[in-house]
Amino acid sequence: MQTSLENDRMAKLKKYMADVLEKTDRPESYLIAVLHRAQNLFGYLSRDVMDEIALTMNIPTSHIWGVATFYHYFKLKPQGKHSIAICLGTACYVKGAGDILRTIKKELKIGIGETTEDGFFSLHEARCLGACGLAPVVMIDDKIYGELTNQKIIEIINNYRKRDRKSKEG
Amino acid sequence: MMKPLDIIRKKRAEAINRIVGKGYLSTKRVYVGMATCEIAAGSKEVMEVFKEAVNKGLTDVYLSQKGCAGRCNLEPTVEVIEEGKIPVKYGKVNEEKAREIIERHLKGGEVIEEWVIK
Amino acid sequence: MKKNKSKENFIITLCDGPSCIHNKSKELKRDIEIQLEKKGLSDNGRIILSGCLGMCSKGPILIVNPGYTIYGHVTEKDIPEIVESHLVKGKPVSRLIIDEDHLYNRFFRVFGDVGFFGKQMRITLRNCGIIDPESIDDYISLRGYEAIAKILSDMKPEEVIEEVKRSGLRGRGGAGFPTGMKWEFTANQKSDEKYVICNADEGDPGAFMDRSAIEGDPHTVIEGMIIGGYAVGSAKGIVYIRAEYPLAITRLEKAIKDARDSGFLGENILGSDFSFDIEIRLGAGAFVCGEETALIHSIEGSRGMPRPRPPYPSVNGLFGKPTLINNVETWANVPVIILDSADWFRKVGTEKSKGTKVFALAGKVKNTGLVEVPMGTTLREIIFDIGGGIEKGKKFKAVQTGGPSGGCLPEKYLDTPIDYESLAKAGSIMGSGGMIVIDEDSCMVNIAKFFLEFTQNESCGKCTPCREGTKRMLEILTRITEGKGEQGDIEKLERLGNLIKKASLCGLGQSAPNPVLSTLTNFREEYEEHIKHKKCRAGECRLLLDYVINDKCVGCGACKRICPAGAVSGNPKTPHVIDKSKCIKCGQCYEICKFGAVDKK
Amino acid sequence: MEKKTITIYINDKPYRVEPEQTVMQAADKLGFHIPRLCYHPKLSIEGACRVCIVQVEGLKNYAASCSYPVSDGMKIHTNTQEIRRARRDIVELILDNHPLDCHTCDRDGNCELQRLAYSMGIKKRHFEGEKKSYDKDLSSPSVVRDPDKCILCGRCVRICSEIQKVNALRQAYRGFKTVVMPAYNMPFSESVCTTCGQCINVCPTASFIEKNYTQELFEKLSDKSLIKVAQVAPSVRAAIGEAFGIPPGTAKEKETAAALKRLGFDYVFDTQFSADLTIMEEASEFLDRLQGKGRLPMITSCSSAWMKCMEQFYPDLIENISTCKSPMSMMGAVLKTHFPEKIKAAPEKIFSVAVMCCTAKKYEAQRPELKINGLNGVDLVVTTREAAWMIKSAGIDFLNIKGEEFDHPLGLSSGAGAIFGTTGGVMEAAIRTAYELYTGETLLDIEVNELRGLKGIKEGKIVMDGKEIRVAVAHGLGNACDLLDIARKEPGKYHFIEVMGCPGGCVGGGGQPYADANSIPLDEECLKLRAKALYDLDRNRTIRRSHENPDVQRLYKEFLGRPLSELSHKILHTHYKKKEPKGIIPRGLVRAR
Repeated sequence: MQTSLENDRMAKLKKYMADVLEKTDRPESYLIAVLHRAQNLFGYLSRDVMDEIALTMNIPTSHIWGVATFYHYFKLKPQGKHSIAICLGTACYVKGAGDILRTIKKELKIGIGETTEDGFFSLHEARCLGACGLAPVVMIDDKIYGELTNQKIIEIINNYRKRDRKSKEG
Repeated sequence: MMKPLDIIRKKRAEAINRIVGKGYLSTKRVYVGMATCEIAAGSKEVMEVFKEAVNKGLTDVYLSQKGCAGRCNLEPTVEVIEEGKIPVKYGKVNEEKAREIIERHLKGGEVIEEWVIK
Repeated sequence: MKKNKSKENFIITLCDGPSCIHNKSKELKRDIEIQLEKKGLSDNGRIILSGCLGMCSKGPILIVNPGYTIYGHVTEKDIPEIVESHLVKGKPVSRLIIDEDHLYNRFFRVFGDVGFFGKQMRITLRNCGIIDPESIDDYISLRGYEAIAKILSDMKPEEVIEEVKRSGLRGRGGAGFPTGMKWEFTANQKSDEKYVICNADEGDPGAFMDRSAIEGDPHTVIEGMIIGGYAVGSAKGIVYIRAEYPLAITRLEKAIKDARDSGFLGENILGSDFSFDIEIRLGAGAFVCGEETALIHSIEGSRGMPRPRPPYPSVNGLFGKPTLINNVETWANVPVIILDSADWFRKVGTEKSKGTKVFALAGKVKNTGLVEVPMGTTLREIIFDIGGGIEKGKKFKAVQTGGPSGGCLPEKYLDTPIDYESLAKAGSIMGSGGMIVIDEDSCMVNIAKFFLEFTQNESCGKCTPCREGTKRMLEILTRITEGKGEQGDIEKLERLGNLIKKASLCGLGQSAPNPVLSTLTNFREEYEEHIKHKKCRAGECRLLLDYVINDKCVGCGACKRICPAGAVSGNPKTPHVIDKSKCIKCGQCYEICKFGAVDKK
Repeated sequence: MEKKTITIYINDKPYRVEPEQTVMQAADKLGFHIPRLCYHPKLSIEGACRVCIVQVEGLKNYAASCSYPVSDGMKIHTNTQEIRRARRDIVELILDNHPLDCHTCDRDGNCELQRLAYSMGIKKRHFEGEKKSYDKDLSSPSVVRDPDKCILCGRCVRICSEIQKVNALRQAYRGFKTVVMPAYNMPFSESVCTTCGQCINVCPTASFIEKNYTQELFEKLSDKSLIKVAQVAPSVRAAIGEAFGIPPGTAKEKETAAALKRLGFDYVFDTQFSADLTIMEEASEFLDRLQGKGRLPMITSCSSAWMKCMEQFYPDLIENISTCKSPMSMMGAVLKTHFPEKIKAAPEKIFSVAVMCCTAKKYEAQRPELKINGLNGVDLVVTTREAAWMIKSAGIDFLNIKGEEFDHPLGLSSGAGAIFGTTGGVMEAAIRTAYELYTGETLLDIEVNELRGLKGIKEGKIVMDGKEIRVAVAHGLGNACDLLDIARKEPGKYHFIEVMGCPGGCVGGGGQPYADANSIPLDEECLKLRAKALYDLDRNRTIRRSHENPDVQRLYKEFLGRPLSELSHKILHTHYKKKEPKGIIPRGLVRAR
């Protein structure tokens, strides 16, 4: 099942690239768009995926690798089930995001860019989530939690854990 | 041939007609802030409350979304505009407050002063 | 404030523009108050002093709401008549009414009575919070796309450029290069292909006005770009936007599609022979891509590393073709300039900086949010009048403008009028418009370190001064905040800072030392305290704190058990002591104590 | 018409210069050498190191002279105290993130960074801090990558993508964590790297360096049980003198032979001999193909980097490659077959060493398909640089040594063998022989000028018995790929194609001596002088055609029979296979970036 899912994703990626090649005579300029699409489909950029892009788009792999490692948005490792992005924009920082980050790190026992052992959370830093009025904030998956305190963030994390446990049991 | 300026005038007239067709001329116009920041603060849920009310028969109200006006720490914001009256701006609206705004302001015509941004 | 719960029946707005030549609003206000008192109306409404309303030639201006009746050239003699006729009898004074329909004042109609908004002037954000951003009809109904129609009907490209030049508009993204000149350079290039780019890679931590502008009013940006395309002879526009802004991207996509369907984009726009279309390209999390040449490399599908200029993008840009790049806010000004005229636009602002500027006001200020004010407004007006002052009654310490490229200004600069030159003179920059208010609880060394950490992390790594130099500066700053600062560190910071500023390849590097250099200038004593006395007056630098047990200690032993360094001693039920020499300042005793018996000093 | 000039001021004195050039170019011509690091005239402008900054009046910041254009009335300052200090600090910043191991470093004494630090007068270190720390990549048989020594000038990335168009290297990650690496940071040996070694040539430090076999060789040379045999490539003699301070362009043929004998080799043979042998086989093969036995155009196979490039990027053209082994491997084959027979020794006792201008030869020597009866034809390859170091290290006075002849029976070579080392040389040599083999007449006008020089792609025609033969020559892998793209599109355009993987041919090989303090790597003048040294050797030989080499003739008589004989095919020819390392792309639209 896993492989058929992978195949399906790869087929979608190939279709996307075919469309790009169809519409432009500068396909290399769509590399970042293709990488976005790939990450969207697979959750991260694996070597196999990048090899496939290199072959289809006719772009040197070293170049793709250089681009994928340059931009922080691209993930090169499989990600946890939930992504926690802590905003370290200025407003959040001034309002104590540093403390919140320390708490999260301690609670999850991981650093920025890492995934917990159980594969449940990945931790990232964000520059500014544009919710400065609610500072300090974190974004878990696509939901923003604001006006955080050390206690509140632990509660939020625990809620995710609980929900997951319930869904497993139920 | 029509000049671009003539075309745009025609297009504007058409646009206004369409807006009016959607009920713009209702007595009360309600705008719910729906930008990233507003949504982060919970405006989606607030919008749902208003939508539900409209679906359930709240009449003479034109409901629309809007971008962020920039009042970050008071989001989500909701505006109620009536012709001939001073526009009312509610701040920090949540689902509960939204229901009350519907009952007291939209239906009852009362401006809930303590929630108004001044 | 709300002594009387009676219903508010009217609001009177008096134009109190910061640079207003009339400057009579305060006297007029007093006159009105007297008249209202006489008629017993004092409790039935409010009088508001607004920011510049942009009708300076007809001032002083007085607006009565509901109804948004605008009175011009108002003198104290007119006040009794206005109060009597308009407020008491409900009959506006027609001889004083002026007819002004500017694009921006619709925002004011809705929000003008709110202190926060009333002091502002909304040109670029004129529709944000007013219209449904996903409805092109909403935009069209407010004279949207009329500027396109106007230039296609009546103006030659060089006339458009002339108008933009005359408006005095300058780039809102950073250095403030005159926009019209940039347009002219691009227009003068002969090429089969040209590009127009909107830089929406807003990466400044703590700035979100581009996001707001696109989310709230995407068509304005599109219209601005079409005008730019017409002026420089380009048929292709690209919006380069952060991938972190999904909603803005969705709205922009919809807006582009709607504009295309309505004939504002695509072949033969509005029946003319001008064709133009726009495509969206996503960034991928690199602050440096805000730099023009890095942005171009990114669109080309490469690592976003800048290249030396000249050649400038106007000559050799995207795919080697002449390219015009402006940021979101700059583009949003363009339709207004075309419709309301350059002559009107140049009346707003100061001599060298025209129009308004949007700031993202955040930090330790009561009212956080987006602020658009005429150039020339002072920092004090923004922070205290609009922002409502400092939270929790704390003391103002500094304001940081320009994000990681800007500087920290202390109290003595609060009356600095905001324009490119004045801010630069004070040691900061306008930048893209981040404005962070800092109070006494923040350590300036730490703030400088925060920004440098950011630029260090975002440095592309291409040029030596930025890649290596910022790393060394950060190491020195870290040392200082950890109590390991040495004599000579300040001089090293200055030496490196000045080197990086003058020798780096791109704007990111050239401005990276600004937060450090400006705090060194304005808050040098804090650095010295950290280095010489190992003290942080804000109490933010953990390792410089002393943990001391006070007399609230009941001897429960919790701190003793948790201390990883074995620094706490004491017998049960008697007050404990912390051995300073063993303390590693982890703060765990402070966190675990239930009795508030551990002090941080 | 007189050229338009403008006035610029350098250090307050006016000069008339041509417009449309950079400050650095103008200054160079006026005798101001502005310090520089990432700049290379053959590569695109990077503007990264900021060492070449100058002050320009009216500019707020310093200008990088490598990219800043001159304009009329410009006032430039190249040597104020302020700019000196700024440059000093920049170079110090580079040093602060660089190992402090100069005295044990491979490039001690010929490192550009070291020279720069000296000329900047850096005596104190103000900003020391964290240094990068990465593993060395030792996986490749040819090139060692040491990221710790990298100063991120990007020259390697640019030569690999712009000149060689292999794109094996890129900057990855960013900021302080930027590292130059192959895709996925995979081992070099698994990447598309063709082992050409041009990254080594342009690297200002020791971040790229050849895999060093000198200690192993010293070990073997002292092993009395082995018969140590060396062969010397043509371009080694054209350049080895530079490593001893002799100006470029001075051939040191006999001196090299003598020095290698002093090092302890029992026999010192000449790769030029086997070059003659190669011509015999290759010219015959070409004539066969011309008569319909095999695909045209035929493409030469002497360049090891080119072979790997071809297998990776042009697998569809593999059949067009000559089956001839390279001269080095032909020599190796003879050394493990005929030669031990002749001296009555066991083949496994022969320790075969090749002194080459090339790093890719180290890779070639390990190719399994080149084995002879289970033995490597060449056991060990050292570059010109390694050989020069060994000579110095062994205390051999190269400057005053008396030259000696190469040893018999594999030491005599024709002038055609000598010019094998420079672009166009193989083709020229092949023409000299093929003409005579085909027409039965001796070609008199043997210097083919249109195939000489440094033009990227050169074309020529010869008429043999009324038949027009169209040939083409490319040097540098990038030009080679461009040429093959043409050949792929127009299959009938050429009959015979010569490719050398390095700029200028083998004289510009990845194993040649580093540029001296007053020069730059791959300087065109230097490449031309090295080529001239080989052309001079050719001109001074009485035998200038490969088939006239009496020792080659004898080898056929005693051992091989005739060109393309069964035995020749067995030991002197080989076959190539499609290769697909990670990071491969079919050649097409995109190559350089």
